[in-house]
Amino acid sequence: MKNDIVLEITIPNQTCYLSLVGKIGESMAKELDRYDGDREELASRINTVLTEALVNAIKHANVTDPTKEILVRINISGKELAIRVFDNGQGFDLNRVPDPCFDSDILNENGRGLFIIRSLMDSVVYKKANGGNVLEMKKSLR
Amino acid sequence: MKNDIVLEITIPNQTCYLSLVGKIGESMAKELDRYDGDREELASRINTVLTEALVNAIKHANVTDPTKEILVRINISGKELAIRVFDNGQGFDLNRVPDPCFDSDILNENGRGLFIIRSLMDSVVYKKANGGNVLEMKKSLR
Amino acid sequence: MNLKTETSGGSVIVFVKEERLDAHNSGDLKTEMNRLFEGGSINLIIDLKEVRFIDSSGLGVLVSGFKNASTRHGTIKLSAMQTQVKSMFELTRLHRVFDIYATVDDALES
Amino acid sequence: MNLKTETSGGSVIVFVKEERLDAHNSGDLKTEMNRLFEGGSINLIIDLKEVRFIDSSGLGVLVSGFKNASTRHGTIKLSAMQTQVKSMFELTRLHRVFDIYATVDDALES
Ligand SMILES: Nc1ncnc2c1ncn2[C@@H]1O[C@H](COP(=O)(O)OP(=O)(O)O)[C@@H](O)[C@H]1O
Ligand SMILES: Nc1ncnc2c1ncn2[C@@H]1O[C@H](COP(=O)(O)OP(=O)(O)O)[C@@H](O)[C@H]1O
Repeated sequence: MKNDIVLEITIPNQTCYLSLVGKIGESMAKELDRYDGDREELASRINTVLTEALVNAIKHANVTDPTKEILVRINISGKELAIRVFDNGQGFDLNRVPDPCFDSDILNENGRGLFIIRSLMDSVVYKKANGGNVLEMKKSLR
Repeated sequence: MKNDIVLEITIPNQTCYLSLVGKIGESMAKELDRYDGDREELASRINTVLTEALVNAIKHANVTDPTKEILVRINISGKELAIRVFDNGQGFDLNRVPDPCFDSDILNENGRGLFIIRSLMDSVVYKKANGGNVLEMKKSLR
Repeated sequence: MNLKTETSGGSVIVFVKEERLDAHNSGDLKTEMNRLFEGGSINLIIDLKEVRFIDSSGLGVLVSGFKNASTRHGTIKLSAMQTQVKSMFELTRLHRVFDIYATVDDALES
Repeated sequence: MNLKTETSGGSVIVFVKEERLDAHNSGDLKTEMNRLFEGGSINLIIDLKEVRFIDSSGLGVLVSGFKNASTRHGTIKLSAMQTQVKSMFELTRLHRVFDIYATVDDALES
């Protein structure tokens, strides 16, 4: 467990908390001495990924029920960053979500969230956890 | 539980993580829409209080053992902010800590931490919790 | 959401005076654009100078404005993108769809 | 810790080039002040212009410098405090102990 950092944030199921979580993720990244890369860029990436994953949990899983709560967990273990966003919805199949960038659907208004997450992180998995689901996003800090 | 925000941070028992936690606390405060007061001032206060409480846990309770961990929990519930810093040390009697500002000891190099915490928060309690101790600091957000 | 609207020549400039354009507030921009379209304004410039952060919902709202303008044979131009915003357009290839300008004045003169 | 030292007249100016002066890094400032005192410099100006945050350990290190300077019949002056730093001095009443100046130049001229 040496040198591990764990950050857990619980927020109400409301989009007004997106920026709170995004900013917290950003400040964490900016202080990550152990990351030799561009920390500003990492901070912005984490802000984006957290926002996209939270919006999906709020809109698709918790169906905008403002009395629910969302748990986000960020683990920094050695040179690995893992972000987990938990939801209690019906779940979905990550592998069936189409890539939005083909010419035919470039003008879709939705469907870019997971593409963005996958582009900015090294690995993305969606699976059952804690009686609900978790979107697990990892990135190497090397 | 409606509208509650919970933030838990676990860090290694090392002073190099002070600024990480301080900054996270600051960004949280800056995003607190529900607080009508000066959010910059609140952010700076939280940064200070977190730093002082963490240093005490690191230096006095965990006796600078870098393999230990420290847990910080911040709860925002309605109009109340509560910050808890947990330690596994021998504990101490908060009521016996002298006020450092009398003329005679103004030139002491130590002994200002708890005075600062008490000045910046509404209530401060130190008690047993989770098989260890917790410094519990509360402030109304009205 | 804090929006400021100005008319200049045949265009309406919408200044997005927010640090974030995300799922929380981008609906307001959509409503404002729809109001403008319905009021007969078909050439919009959306100024993003103050926007430091955009998410997929923010992008989606701009795409909706683009489609709405096209249907009405109008135009939508974007100005003053910051780094993160520009990189989100590039990542989703939407920079090929929109006319993007460094400043509002550049957009007006184009 | 990032410190820059300059000599001007009979004083040594130590510029603390850190955003925070806290329990993590203030020991380095103490070491540097002690090194200067032992080298015979007894009039120090500590410039805090870049310091946005100070904690009780940072204050303690400055108090240690104050005592060390007094013992040697020297002086320690502080310059360019930001808001949070100033309010920490006021809260702990240490603003009555130290000579505090708006800028390094003010401290030098005093
Ligand atoms: N947490 C989730 N729970 C259930 N379904 C989800 C979740 N996240 C994503 N989805 C599904 O995946 C689809 C694609 O998501 P995304 O790429 O983020 O785009 P968008 O949210 O704009 O539709 C969503 O429309 C939804 O059907
Ligand atoms: N978490 C803790 N565990 C044990 N003792 C503590 C703890 N926090 C504070 N103390 C005791 O209270 C004293 C006063 O603390 P404080 O006012 O923060 O000043 P300082 O840490 O500079 O001595 C400490 O010297 C220590 O003896």
